Amino acid sequence: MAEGLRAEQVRLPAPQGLILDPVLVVQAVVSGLLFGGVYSLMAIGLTLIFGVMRVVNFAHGDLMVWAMYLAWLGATRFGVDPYVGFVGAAAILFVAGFAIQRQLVDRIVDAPHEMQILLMLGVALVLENTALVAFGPEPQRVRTPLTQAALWLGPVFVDVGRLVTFAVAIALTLALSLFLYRSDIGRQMRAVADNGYGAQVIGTDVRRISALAFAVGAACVGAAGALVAPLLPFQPPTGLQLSVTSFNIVIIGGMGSLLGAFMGGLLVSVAESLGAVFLNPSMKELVSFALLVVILLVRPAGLFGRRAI
Amino acid sequence: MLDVSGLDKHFGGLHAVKNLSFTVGEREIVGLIGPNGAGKTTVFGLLSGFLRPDAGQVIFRGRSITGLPPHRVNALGLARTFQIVRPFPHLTVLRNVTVGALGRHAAPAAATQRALAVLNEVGLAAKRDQPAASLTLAERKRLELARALATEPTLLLLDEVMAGLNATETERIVDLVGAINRRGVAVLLIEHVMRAVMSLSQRIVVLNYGELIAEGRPEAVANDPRVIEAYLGTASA
Amino acid sequence: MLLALPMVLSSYLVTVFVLIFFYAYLGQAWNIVGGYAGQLSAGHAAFVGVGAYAAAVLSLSAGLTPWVGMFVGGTVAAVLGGFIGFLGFRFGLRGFYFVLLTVAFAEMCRIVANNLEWIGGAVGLYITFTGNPWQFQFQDSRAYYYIALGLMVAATAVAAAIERRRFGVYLSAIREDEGAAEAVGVPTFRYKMFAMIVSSFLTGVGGTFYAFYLFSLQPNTVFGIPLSVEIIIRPIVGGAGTLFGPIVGSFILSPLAELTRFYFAAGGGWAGVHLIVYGVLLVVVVLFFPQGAVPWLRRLLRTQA
Amino acid sequence: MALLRLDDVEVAYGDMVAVRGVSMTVGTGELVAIIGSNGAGKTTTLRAISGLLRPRRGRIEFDGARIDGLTSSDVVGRGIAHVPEGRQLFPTMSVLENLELGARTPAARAARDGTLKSVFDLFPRLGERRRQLAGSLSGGEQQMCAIGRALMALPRLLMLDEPSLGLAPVMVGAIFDNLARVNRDGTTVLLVEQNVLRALRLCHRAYVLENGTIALEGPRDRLLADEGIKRAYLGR
Repeated sequence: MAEGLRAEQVRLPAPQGLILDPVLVVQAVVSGLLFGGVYSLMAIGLTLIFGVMRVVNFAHGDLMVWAMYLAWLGATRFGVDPYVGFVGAAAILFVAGFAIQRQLVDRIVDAPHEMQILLMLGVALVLENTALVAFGPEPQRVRTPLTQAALWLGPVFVDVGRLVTFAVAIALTLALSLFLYRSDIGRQMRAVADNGYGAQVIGTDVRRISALAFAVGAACVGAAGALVAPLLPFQPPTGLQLSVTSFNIVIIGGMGSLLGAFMGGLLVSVAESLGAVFLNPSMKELVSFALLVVILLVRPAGLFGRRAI
Repeated sequence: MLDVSGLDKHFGGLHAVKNLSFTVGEREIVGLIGPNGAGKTTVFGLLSGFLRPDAGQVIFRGRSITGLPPHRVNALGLARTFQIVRPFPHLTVLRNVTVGALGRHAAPAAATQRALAVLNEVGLAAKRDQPAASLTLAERKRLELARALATEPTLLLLDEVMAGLNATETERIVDLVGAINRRGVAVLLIEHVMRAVMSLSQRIVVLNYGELIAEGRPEAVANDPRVIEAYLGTASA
Repeated sequence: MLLALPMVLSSYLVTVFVLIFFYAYLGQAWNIVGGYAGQLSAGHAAFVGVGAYAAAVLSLSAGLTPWVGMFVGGTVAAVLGGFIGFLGFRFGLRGFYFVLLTVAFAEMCRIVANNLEWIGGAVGLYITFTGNPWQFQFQDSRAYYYIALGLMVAATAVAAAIERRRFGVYLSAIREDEGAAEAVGVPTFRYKMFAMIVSSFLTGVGGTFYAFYLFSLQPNTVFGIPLSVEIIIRPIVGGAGTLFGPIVGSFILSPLAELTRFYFAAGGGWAGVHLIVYGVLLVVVVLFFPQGAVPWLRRLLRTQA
Repeated sequence: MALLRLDDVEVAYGDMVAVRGVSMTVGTGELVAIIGSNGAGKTTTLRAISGLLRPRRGRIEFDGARIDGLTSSDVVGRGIAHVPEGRQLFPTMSVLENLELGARTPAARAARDGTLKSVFDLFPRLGERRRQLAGSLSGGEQQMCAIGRALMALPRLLMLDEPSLGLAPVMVGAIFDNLARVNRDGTTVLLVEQNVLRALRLCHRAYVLENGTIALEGPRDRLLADEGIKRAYLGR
């Protein structure tokens, strides 16, 4: 089901055995790093939602796939390039996230963890399969002129689509950091994540801030989805894969840590890219799962500790 | 029967328990008191295996139980209750207590018999088929006590079993603890209801900032200037 | 009554019942660790998968009869379950972290199976139909009906036996409050391990039925997260940690899934409808019947009486 | 006129009644202390006033208007700031951010920079450490930060829950001196304290809570002379 992920991650001839060709390594790292911007953005959305509400958004990847379909609709029906359309996708997902938090998550914030997981799993099933009913099972892909172009930096190949996606993802991540660190609402989100009771004591409207945090988290994954739509063929089940990948990233980086999500996104993407080159393209996810299991056992707080956001 | 020596515990920068030594004798009731944040509940955690001490030893009936997991400590005859009661909410009262009894009686029928006997003792037999979540706070406190008793301990650690109860409910618990003790069970209790501690305990250990500041008979402890200072605070300095 | 039923049912309805029984069986197996002990494993497909592959590979390459192979498969699954349980419980992973550990192992199994050419790789394994009962193959589809029924009854008997013994009481205490259980002498690590091993063994045994009922195995389906979801959703809707929860859940969900598949899939492009129904049901159950259908029905009956 | 008035307030956590029929008043400009042993209901009383808990019975009035049943953000908006037990700072945020977050109401936000100056004036240590993460402060500095954060809301009533808990005596002295100053400058203070003698020396009046009810009340000097206080604490 993640056929596309595998085929498109690295456009390279299959290596002959395990020879550590330096160009190949650099190529894989560059390729993975550029793709990793989207992973980071997606994981930041998840970690923001978790940080503020302590709820794991099992529907995260499915929201992302919906954003991909929105980008696809925008491109095919209205001729909007996804590098512009991501704004619309993010806006729509913002509203969807706000609604999901208000209508569903808000009712179970105090329920046991298991119940929250099951609720969000239910939401994920609904999202994935309405996409299946609406768009069918065939892999889709958004065409944009940028993905046809390529640059050569010496022997290293740089896909322009990837470069633009990376640049926009990084710009959005910076904008989000500015929002969280400089704006009043953003600071309130960090405050709720840091100490919800403390935030309530000083008069923060925790419910409103939570709904906004879910909305912003969904907008992040929405933008990430639209931005990756030209690079990654997608179909409804891709959502599940993306959810699992986001979980890997935030656990590896550290649940609730923004920096962890950012670094974790790049790290996992590079690891997958290297795995695809040196193991086998279809084994690349094995690397991130192995990384995950090691982190879970050795350092469950993740690489970037247990900071609130 | 319980011999604590040189117990030490840090939580990050907080030195919660400092070089603490004290004993509890056979059939004795010892009160463990001290102001908020003195480290009393941490001491219970260390004794019952929920926390691992940084230094020091806990000898229970001649053998070291330092660092054993809680279920092993319990199997050796040391049972604790929790300050915030932790019944199994969806299980019936009888099942709650049966869980405790199964450690000594592997056959469910025998364990159930034993649990019923304990429920009679604490006066909860009539509620045996209700889920624990439906009990009042006073009843939940008695259930917590019953569940610990069902493990047939020789030393019972009680963490604020009277907190939040009214005068009559407190009196009933005091009587119950006295009766349990007369059956031969030693008791170490953390309590803030001073009248109750003073009347029940044969000896009192006072902690402040994780350190033992006084130990002795209730009257002596209550008149100890250091204890009064710990509780009332100093007006100077 | 269930024994006589196949005599009067159409072969399509027999199939529906086979699915009801088989998913009730898998749900019951999951129920032991996920329901009674409250350890939310979301990767039980891994056990179906290794059980199925073990029995199928042994049958295809060594000619071992699946009647023996199913126990080999169960054992392999139990070893895997014990390993996952050991890691999770020893390192104190709870809630989401345990969920993710189990998912990670299932996914790793899926990826590895996709890449092992000697067990068919991504193409999977195909079992040629011979109709030989010794090879777990039957001309009459009603045989599968009785085997699935037998599996469900057997797993339920195991669950009932556990429930009546100290094992079951301890598991429910662990589910309710692990720390409090430790405090009254429950060796929680050991009992969680037992639960995981029994559960993964039973699930692994079910793998044989899966392989030889469908005649084929693909890594992406047999190890996939969707199969894990199918396994956990029935006991949760029916009532996790209750004896009849998985069965009631399966009687509700399996026909529903079949009906939606039957009516919508025929039109093409409607393959996901039954999963939408699952999703809505999960949301409804969590919000309104967090204990599941069985406790709710029990309360309803009590107030009626 | 009383700024704050509690009338027969009862508060319960589930079926556990923590405060049973408490009535008290705090006059404008007063510094009132609530003392009592652990579990007497002091913290619960403060939490009910600040809207974190809803009383089961009775009424709470602030400045003549009923406030029980309002949310905590509404209560803060009316001019009551709460320094909770355990400080409850935002540990991974800077001291400055912690303080600025305290200015929640529009009026407080408009006056933010001025208030910030006066908080740094009151606690120069906070000014020195404004870029530091709140979680890295010492206990005493954290308490200052929590008080400063509450002052940023420009409260008419400042409520503090056990500000001396876990602090060295010197630090407690400094904090209490600052409280006296805040009060002299015109903020009404309601103080919950376990350090009984110190609280009594500081306050104008005090209430002694015992088992959820008021056992004693009166002006400072009368309570300082009362033997009943010792009895309430040591049970004899």
